[in-house]
Amino acid sequence: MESLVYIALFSPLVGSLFAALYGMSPKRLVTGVVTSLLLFVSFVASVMLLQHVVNVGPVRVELMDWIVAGDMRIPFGFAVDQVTAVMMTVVTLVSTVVHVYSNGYMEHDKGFNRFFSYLSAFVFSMLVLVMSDNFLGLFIGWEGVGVCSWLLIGFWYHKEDVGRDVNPSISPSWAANEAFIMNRIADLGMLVGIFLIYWNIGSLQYEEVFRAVPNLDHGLLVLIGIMLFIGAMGKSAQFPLHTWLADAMEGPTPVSALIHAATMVTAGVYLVIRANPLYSQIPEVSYFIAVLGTFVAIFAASMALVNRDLKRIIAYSTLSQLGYMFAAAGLGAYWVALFHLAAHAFFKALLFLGAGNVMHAMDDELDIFKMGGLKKQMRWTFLYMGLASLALAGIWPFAGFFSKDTILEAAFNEHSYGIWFVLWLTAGLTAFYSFRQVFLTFLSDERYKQYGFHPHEVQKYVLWAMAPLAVLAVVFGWWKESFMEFVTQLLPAYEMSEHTHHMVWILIVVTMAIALGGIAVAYVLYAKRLKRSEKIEQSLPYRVLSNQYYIPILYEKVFSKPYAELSDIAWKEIDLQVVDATVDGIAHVVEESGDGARKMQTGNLSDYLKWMAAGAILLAVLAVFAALKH
Amino acid sequence: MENILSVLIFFPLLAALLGIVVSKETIRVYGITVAAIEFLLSLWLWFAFDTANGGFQFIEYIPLVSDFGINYYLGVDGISLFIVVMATLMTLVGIISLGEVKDLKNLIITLLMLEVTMIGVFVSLDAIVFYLFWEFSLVPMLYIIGAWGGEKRLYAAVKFFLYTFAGSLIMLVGMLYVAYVYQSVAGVWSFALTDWYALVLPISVQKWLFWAFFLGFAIKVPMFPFHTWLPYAHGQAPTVGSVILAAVLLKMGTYGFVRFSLPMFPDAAVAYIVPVGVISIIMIIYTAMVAYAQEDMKQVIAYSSISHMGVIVLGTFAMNAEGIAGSVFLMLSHGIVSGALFLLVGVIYDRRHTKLMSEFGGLASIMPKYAVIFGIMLMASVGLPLTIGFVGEYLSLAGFFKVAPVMTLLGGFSIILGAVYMLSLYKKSFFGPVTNEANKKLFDLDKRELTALLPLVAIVVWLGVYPKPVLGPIDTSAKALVSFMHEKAQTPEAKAVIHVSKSTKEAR
Amino acid sequence: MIGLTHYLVLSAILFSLGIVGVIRRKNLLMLFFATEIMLNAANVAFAAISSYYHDLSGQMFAFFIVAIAASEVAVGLGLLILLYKKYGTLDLDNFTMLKG
Amino acid sequence: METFAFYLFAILITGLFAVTVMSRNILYAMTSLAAGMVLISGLFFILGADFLGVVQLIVYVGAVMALYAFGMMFFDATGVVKENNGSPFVVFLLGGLSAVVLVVIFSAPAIGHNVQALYPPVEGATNPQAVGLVLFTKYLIPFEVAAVMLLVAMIAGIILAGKKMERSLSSTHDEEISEISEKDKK
Repeated sequence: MESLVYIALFSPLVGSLFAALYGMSPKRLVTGVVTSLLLFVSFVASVMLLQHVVNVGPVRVELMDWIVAGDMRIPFGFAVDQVTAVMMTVVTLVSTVVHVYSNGYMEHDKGFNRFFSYLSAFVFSMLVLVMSDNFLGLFIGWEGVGVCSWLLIGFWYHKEDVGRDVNPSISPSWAANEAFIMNRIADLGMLVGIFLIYWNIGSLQYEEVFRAVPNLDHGLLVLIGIMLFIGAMGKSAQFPLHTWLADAMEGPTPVSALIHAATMVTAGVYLVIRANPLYSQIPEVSYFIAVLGTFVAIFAASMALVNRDLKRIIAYSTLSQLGYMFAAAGLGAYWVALFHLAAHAFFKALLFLGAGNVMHAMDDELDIFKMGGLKKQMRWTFLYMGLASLALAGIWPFAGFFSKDTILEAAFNEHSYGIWFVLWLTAGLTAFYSFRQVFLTFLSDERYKQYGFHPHEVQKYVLWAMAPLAVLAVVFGWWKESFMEFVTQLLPAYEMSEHTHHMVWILIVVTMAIALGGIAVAYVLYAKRLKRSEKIEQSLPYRVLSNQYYIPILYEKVFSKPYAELSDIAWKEIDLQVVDATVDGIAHVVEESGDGARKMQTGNLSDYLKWMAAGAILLAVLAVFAALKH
Repeated sequence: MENILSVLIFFPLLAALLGIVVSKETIRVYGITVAAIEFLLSLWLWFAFDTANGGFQFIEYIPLVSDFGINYYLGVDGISLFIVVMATLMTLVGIISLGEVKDLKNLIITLLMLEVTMIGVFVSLDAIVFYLFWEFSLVPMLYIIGAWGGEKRLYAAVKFFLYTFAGSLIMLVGMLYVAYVYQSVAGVWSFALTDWYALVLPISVQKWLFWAFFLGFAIKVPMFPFHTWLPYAHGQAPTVGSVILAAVLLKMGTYGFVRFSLPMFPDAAVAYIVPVGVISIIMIIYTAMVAYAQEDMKQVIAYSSISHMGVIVLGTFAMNAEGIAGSVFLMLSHGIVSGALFLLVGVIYDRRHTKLMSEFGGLASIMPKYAVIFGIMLMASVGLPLTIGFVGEYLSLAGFFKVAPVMTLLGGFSIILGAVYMLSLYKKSFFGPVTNEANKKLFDLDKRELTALLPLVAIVVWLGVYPKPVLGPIDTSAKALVSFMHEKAQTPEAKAVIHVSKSTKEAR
Repeated sequence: MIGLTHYLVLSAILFSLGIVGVIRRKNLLMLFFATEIMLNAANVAFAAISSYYHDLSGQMFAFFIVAIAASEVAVGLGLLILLYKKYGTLDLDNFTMLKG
Repeated sequence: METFAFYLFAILITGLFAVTVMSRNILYAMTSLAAGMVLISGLFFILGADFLGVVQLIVYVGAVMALYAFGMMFFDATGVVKENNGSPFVVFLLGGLSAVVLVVIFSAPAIGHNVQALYPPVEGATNPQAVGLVLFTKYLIPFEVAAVMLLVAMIAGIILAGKKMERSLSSTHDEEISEISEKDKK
């Protein structure tokens, strides 16, 4: 089994290094094929590990020591338990699909080889993140995915910076830096959490930490919980560190599908799930997580309502779904969070890849107002995106229904009716905006013609590659019971109360009603043709939403600009004018006094002799006083 | 090879003297050969080093002025060993990287002389010998900046010299006073560090001496607000000068903290954790901001050096093995990474004769190899896990967290602000479209540059993934140092702060 | 009764006279004269101390001072002659080559 | 008697030296200097330093003054010296101050009373004998050194003031000097 762990972990790395060998040469198909194959190998190994975990139990391996200093001993240790096995399977499956898909999508890109190198490196980092058996190992993966995400968002680094009104993300390289720096802010919190754990428990191994958690002081646990959650907030783009996710859509679409929907952004949720023994000790922090998640769910959904950018809509929906996951995890329904995480990975990746197909067909045009009626040309894509949107909207019997509904049930069960209500409302919004997008893209009038686009369906094998995701988006929810049984071997089981059991059918009906209602509204508004109303688009709520509540501009005004100005002041005013000037000033005083003293040097011996005599007298006087003292 | 340390010191000296008669055509080969042999010798030192022993090894002792206790007294422990290896490595890399430089012969001879003094500083265990090497190291650097530097080289060179010299004079006064106290206690003069370690100083004396030594070291580090010589020195120095300056010379300051301040004045060191920590934090955040404001690539890296040195100082004052081992490791990693970054800036300067970021943009499209190596070093500089930069930074901060959590949080801003200025540098120079015509015909790294840079890349990854061969001996010595400090500390507060590792306690 | 102090005071007065001469005069030859006065003042002090303490060291010093004075005059006069040949004057105000 | 002699000599010496310092005429200055030195030798005799007194007479009054006299022949020094004597205030302030301070120092009763003589005069010997005994035993090396110094000074005097005085060897270049010496050989 050990070798399987290593195969699963390292084959993406091998693929990445292989592709990196050709990183600077022109496109070679072999890099795409080899990395995809290696990813498939990793996927197979992950599935076998999953099976092993189901049948036998968790696997633990330790590769070697990494950092050993003082009492700190951090190994490269990997543990495959129920949660990890699920994560690994999801990650490798989506990655494999995305790799194959990218072979088609990136076909004409100059950086083909480079792309696969980055992509595989990302998968490796993600696997390290989920497989590590200690917090610092997780941090390796955590930062590793950050870097790969930086590389991939900025993949088209040669693009120029443009104004926010032209492109809200300014440029790929700008978005990449934004993502990296925002994540770093959160990582600092995470590091502090790790330090707290180390100095209070003496180890960073999950096992030892979670064993020690019940004996620790409550205030300390709260602090650790908050710090780790700050880390999770960055990676999972929770408010207020959420702006980077929408901007990250500057990366190639497969990247958005893999990193910014299915895997990396769920790392925060994974962390909370992984640290469930900690968070179940601190209900107040957990409740805060749930509330924040709920807030983000509706907050992001509201921004998606009016957006015209195909990918940004999906990005906001990702944000919103991440909010659902945090809500579930915060409410203590960890397995539900994990279930939603997996289900979301499948249908969201599918949605993104479908969006990629549309972009491909529309020459990278993203404005859904310029599309419409594409279903004729892109039948399969329409089918996929429709399926994915149904799953996203939570329509029975698709995957999203089961996971999202369980989250709502859990909220109801906890008597957090506020959370329930907001999540319920968000379900309606989700259904509305996802179908608004589908209808505007595939149905309604064929607006693309007036812009001169010639859409066409993508390659066959790409469509086939997407099929597994489509299947899973439909059927994954049916395995809810067995999934629950499996993961609750590790995670705390979440039992609904009697009362909820009675209510469950009512809840389902209510939820379905609002979801269907959302779809219906979208149909009425957009299915026939795009009707734009100047009045609505000029209204304040619309402008606030379409400008992302002005938060990016606010950040720029409050943080970036002042920081840059302050830095400039620090350099030009303080460093040069004060600190360095002081040093130079001291030197100047010495020089000036020397220059002043130079006047004594008249060159006339008489003057020198006078000075000498004066000096001698001075010394003699000093001698007199010295003698008087004794 | 009992006297390997003397060999390490005097071999480059002899080679430098011999270099005077070597012809101008063969001097490059000669320089590389000498530096390579020296590097191999230092590797030999590493392999012959007993990693389980935390004390001094390869001790050499020849009385020089026995009446005053001044001896030729050398030795290495885990803390100095790797700095010596890094000094020889960076000299080798520096000499390999030399391109078409005027007066190459003199430059190589000067570099070899510099190597002598650097190794001398790190292996001497006698305060006077240490001080001699410490001051001698200024002279070759003065020449390198003053003779091969940029436009304002004289200003920079003189500033560098006078500033650091002034600081070390105060340190000298401190040293003499310690020797005086030793004489009045023991009855004989001694400048041997091991004797000084055994000397228990009254706390009030410790406090004064701490600041005397601190000033000398702080200017060298350089700590805020004594840092302003560094940007000038880096800005004007030729590439190889910056490489050595950043990689090795700055480490003399932080090494001084570990070698002198901590074991000699444990109580004072504990008492001054807060002021030193505050200075370090100001240094981390403030210089990171200043780095962000720079227009010149080299200045960004120069200021980033200061910022990183702040983290090293934090780790040094962590008073536990994690922090001290981390700070020593960070000295190495910062040496290699900043050295490499200066080399990289030198590469582009050779081609364009400018270092202004506004002149570049889109270099990643034209010079992909260059961009990749720069990217790796950048990531190591911002402390990405699995690169060399992370291990030291993490351990330093983790160690300091034990003594001052809130200050560590502030010091941890280095990982955010570091990313801010480094990424902005990378974006300004490597990303975006190629706008400047002059950049369109730049050629990528050539063989010579790759030979200099690839070993550094290899080390960055190797020690990031598997730091044990280096971290192990450092850790052993750091543990020994901490337990020594714990024993020596007089006040109960100091004893409480100095955290002896469990493993050390068990071994006892 | 004349004591040591009397001689020393005389020596001090003579020495001060020499100082006055040294700093007042601008003619190099006069400067030489003034130095001779100062040397002689020192000699007086040495001789007096020697006599009052019954120690010949003082006379020895005085003796060597005389030797030095003689050499000084020999070399100094040579230099003065050279200087005079070159510049035609011995006035100090004309020599300001050391001006800083 | 001794008191009278001391005061007489003291007043005369001071007066004569004051003339030396103040006089505008070099000849007067030199004459009064020589006279003052003769009187100083008188002081030496009073103090019992016979040998020193004789040396003073021979060396100073004889040799040095003769040298100055010869030296003056080179200068146009017969007339009145024209000097710009600067501000007399500074001069007399410094001179006066130094006099006061020195007098204060020397008249202070700080001089030790039980000083052990390092080289007491040999009992029964005359002063020149005693001086000779000390000079050629304890001070032999300084004496020889002084002798060499005198020799050096003599040679230096000859070289400096000797032949080829029209050329300044110190301010010419090396090549010129070698040229000159080659010319001389021819």
